[in-house]
Amino acid sequence: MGQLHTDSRQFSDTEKFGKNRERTTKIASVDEVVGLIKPGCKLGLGGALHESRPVALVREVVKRRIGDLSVYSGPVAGYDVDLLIGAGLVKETFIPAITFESHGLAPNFREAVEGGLVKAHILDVLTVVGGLMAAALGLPFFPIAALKGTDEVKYNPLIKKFTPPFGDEDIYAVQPIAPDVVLLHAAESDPFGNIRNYGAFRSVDQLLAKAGKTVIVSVDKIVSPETIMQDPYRTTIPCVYIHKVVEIPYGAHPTASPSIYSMDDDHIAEYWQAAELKRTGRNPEAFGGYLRRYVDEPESIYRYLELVGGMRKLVELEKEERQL
Amino acid sequence: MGQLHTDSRQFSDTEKFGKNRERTTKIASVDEVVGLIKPGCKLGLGGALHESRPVALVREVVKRRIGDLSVYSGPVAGYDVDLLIGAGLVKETFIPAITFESHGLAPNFREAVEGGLVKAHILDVLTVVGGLMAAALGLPFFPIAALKGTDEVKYNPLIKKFTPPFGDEDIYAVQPIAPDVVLLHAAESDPFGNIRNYGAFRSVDQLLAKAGKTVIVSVDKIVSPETIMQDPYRTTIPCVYIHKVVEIPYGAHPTASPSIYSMDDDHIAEYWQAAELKRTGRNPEAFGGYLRRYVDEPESIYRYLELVGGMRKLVELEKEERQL
Amino acid sequence: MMSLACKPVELMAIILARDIRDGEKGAAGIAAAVPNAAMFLARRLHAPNFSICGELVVNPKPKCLYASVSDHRYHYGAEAEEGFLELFGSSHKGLDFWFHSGIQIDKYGNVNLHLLGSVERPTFRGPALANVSFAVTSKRFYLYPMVHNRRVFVDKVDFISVPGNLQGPESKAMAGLRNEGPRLCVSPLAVMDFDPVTLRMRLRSVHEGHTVDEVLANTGFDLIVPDRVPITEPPTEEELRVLREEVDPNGLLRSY
Amino acid sequence: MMSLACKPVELMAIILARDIRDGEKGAAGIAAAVPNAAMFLARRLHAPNFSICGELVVNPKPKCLYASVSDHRYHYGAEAEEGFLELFGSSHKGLDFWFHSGIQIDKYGNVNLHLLGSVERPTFRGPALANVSFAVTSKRFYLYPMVHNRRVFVDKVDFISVPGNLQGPESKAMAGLRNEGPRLCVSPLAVMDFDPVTLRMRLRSVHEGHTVDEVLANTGFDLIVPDRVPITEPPTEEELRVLREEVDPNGLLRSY
Repeated sequence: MGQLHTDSRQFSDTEKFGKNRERTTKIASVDEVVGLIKPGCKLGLGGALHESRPVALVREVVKRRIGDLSVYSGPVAGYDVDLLIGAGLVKETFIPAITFESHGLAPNFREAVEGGLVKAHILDVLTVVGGLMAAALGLPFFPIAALKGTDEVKYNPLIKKFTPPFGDEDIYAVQPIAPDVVLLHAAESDPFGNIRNYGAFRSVDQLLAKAGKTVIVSVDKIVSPETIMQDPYRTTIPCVYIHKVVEIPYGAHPTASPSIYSMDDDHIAEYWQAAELKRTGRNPEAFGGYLRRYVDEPESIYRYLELVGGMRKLVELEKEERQL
Repeated sequence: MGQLHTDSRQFSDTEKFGKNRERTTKIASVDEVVGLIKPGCKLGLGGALHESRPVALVREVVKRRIGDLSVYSGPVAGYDVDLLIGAGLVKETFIPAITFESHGLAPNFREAVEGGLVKAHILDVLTVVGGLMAAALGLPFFPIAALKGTDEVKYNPLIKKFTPPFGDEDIYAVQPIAPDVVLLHAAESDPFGNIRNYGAFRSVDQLLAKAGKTVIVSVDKIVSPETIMQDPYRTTIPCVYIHKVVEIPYGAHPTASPSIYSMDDDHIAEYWQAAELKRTGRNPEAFGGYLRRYVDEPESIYRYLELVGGMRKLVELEKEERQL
Repeated sequence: MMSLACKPVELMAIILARDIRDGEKGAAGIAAAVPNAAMFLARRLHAPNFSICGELVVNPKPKCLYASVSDHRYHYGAEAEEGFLELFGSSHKGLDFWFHSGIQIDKYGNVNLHLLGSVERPTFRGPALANVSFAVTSKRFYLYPMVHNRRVFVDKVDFISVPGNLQGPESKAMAGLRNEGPRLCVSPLAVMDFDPVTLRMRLRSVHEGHTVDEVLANTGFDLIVPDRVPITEPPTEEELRVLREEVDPNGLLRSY
Repeated sequence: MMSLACKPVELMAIILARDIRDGEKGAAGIAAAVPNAAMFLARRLHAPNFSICGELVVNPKPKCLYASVSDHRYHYGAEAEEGFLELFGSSHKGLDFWFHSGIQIDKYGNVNLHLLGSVERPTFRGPALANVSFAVTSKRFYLYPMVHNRRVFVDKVDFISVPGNLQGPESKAMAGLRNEGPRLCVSPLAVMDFDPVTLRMRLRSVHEGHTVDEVLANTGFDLIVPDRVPITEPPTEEELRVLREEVDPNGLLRSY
């Protein structure tokens, strides 16, 4: 016991610290942050469905074929998870629902699960929220008392029934969900990682940021520290939870970045068509073509943005968002 | 089982509902809301220390001598709880810390606890937050894993040690804290109870509103529904958790209503002097005099506001707040 | 007659709206154009104090009909936005009602949105759903299958995503399901409710232009049929007018 | 010489500031002028990446010194505001360090802020404190008693509000306290640390103008005194200048 503490007491009142009076920023390059994502890791994706998804970072993961991933996410996902699965990079998903809503079911997800290539764990939103809460709060588990009668509980790998210390009915406990790397997309950050995000699903980003071991955020725009300090109540994730920030304009495309641009339904439809053509065998090459065109070949975000419609398209999506 | 359900199935597709097309407001009078507070009830007070406290409502409780109260609160309290205790209305407190900070210790609290008249339960902020969380979320308990080595755990009446379903160390569980009546003070509300409050402690108001059985909010100002709808992200407590709203200008005085007026340190000092003079026996009448002058005699909030310094004082407190 | 021009999904929304009472709380999730229409219609017709809440947004007032809470145009005019922790709490405490569609619905009102075949190797993997609790913790819920055929209306679902009455009163009680559970199943052909003793699905009324035989032919289980089955009360002029002019001016439902 | 004019509480803040390292996270609660001065001083002198966080506000930049996080002028220039749930999480995960004063502090660095006498009927009821966890979950904590006398420095506290080293290495391990615990106790007379083997309080240096005998006379337990006890290194000109001109321009500390 005494020994253990000896080292940390090796200090001197007059010890000189580096006279490094400038605060260091958390701004990083795409290469730098994607280097933090290792094959086989637990990857947590922010946003939900087609809103606030870190798609540009996901494209970089696909481009580098970082595989064998266990994927966590906001409780409903679509495009980006289907893309990762289509590229063969996913081992298992811990996502309650995966869908393209009005476009249809998720083609690569369906094909991979029905073909036994991906294990789609069965769980619900309370499991995700509770598991993230446990990790975010530093608790060994989180209680869930609202799961009754559903077959989900027979298969959910993260929960366990137990007798609670108060109350007269057995309930469930979910173990902590702590992704190795969390990728988020937000509208704005200052250079130190004080994040502002918007939209219906930002609360899941707040949970993921606190639950994840390494948290990387792509933002449409880096703003000044003064901008953040002017209204600290608008900061949705304080800098202390964030490891790296990457500025990627339109980094959520084709999903929405609430307050800046709406989701690009046309592009999502184009993707869905390609993936569905492959799934049904009507055009086995269609999805590979999509991957090459939009993920592998573009050498920069700007080239990608040109391919999806350039300024004309982006202005249109921004306009749509402003008219909300 | 079948029987049980019969009644609720007695409906008709064509049943006519009251053609009451106007939404009903939650605006109530002081008399109406204080009538909801019964002697012996569990009373939860919003805000913390000398910020955002529902003091005008507390004065009405004192005026009516509604006693035998079990008092819960944001995790640190001072003036208003000491006032309730001084008037002999409190049976027990479930508040981690009670202090007047720079003014000194809480005179009536000290006297009553040292004299064995009030049971001051020993508990900490995690117990309060966890207990409110359990009640707010509808859980039978909330886990706490950060209580170690403190004597608090030997006396805290709300917690119990248990072996968690995940993790390898025993931790604590706190039972739900669900006050019968919660009193909050906020800056603004619309007529339907969509609340906007500000300041460092607003998150405890959000918890109390979800944990309490009946939730009453005094606000400095009722605003239009349109004001609220213009920025739903600024609503801190949605109407669905709120039972009654009372407009009481300067209803938090002498504590602060962040964004509108600062705390009135002079008045708090006047109170503290009166209570301390009584406690030390130097002037046994001093506190009774305070009670008569500021609580019992004023027939309206406006008379009270005159007594504490009128417009001149209030403008000064508003000025102080604006200069933050 | 207006009702003749009424699309089945419009009628479904109107029937559901009629059962919502003033002062209640309810919500629907994603892919929910029919429930959304029902809720906004009820609020305009007879339930101004009905609150949409529990699912991230409180009392939105969208300018037209959207299918999903995940479309943030749906959030227009909201009074508050909430987070997933509030959703967690609401899911535990329950609302007055909730809605579910399904890839399979069985004779006890159990809902399958997950898969066909086995869990280990499904022959079909559905979108699943995030919230399996709201229907259980809320006082009641409504079923609104978008098609009425034997692939949807099955004797027993392959997977219970959301429990209805499970296998009847005993199993329901055993599972701790103490609320009403499914109250109505409103399909494009008919309105069903549940027999109070057996908790099995029962025909209640058939929509204008359809027959009991047609319903039975398209239902894959023994539907309870009372001696007298009325025609579903057609939409009133006001119901249809408010639905089309105020709730769904862009005709989302008519496009189904 | 500047140090002669230096008030004891100013010196305490400077000593504490010196031990804060760049990149760390820490905070203090209410009634904490000295720790606040220490943290803001460290940030200006050598630790620009030190973050104040965990206690409702992130990196405030107040224009002058305030005693408490509960004074919202303290929040000026903050980068974010947090809620009690975040405080709950931070309390579990811990910071790098935390601070405590106390109505009693004992030879193992245990802190009493609750009461004197018995819990059932205290002879003195203190203000208590809300957070008894931060010191335990954080890597280390600092003690900063505002007076140094035998009423504060007692052999054994009447009530352990916040555990220091409990009754030594064995009891500390038994209680699951795996962090360093109290590192320094900085009083108006001296700097104490804790013997690494016995975990008992040990004199480390005596402030200019005071003596070892004075310290012992005012300490109600057997303080470990090494053979050589240096004078506490006095404030540098820069430390005192930054403290007075930038951190505490209104002279809050000088008023103590």
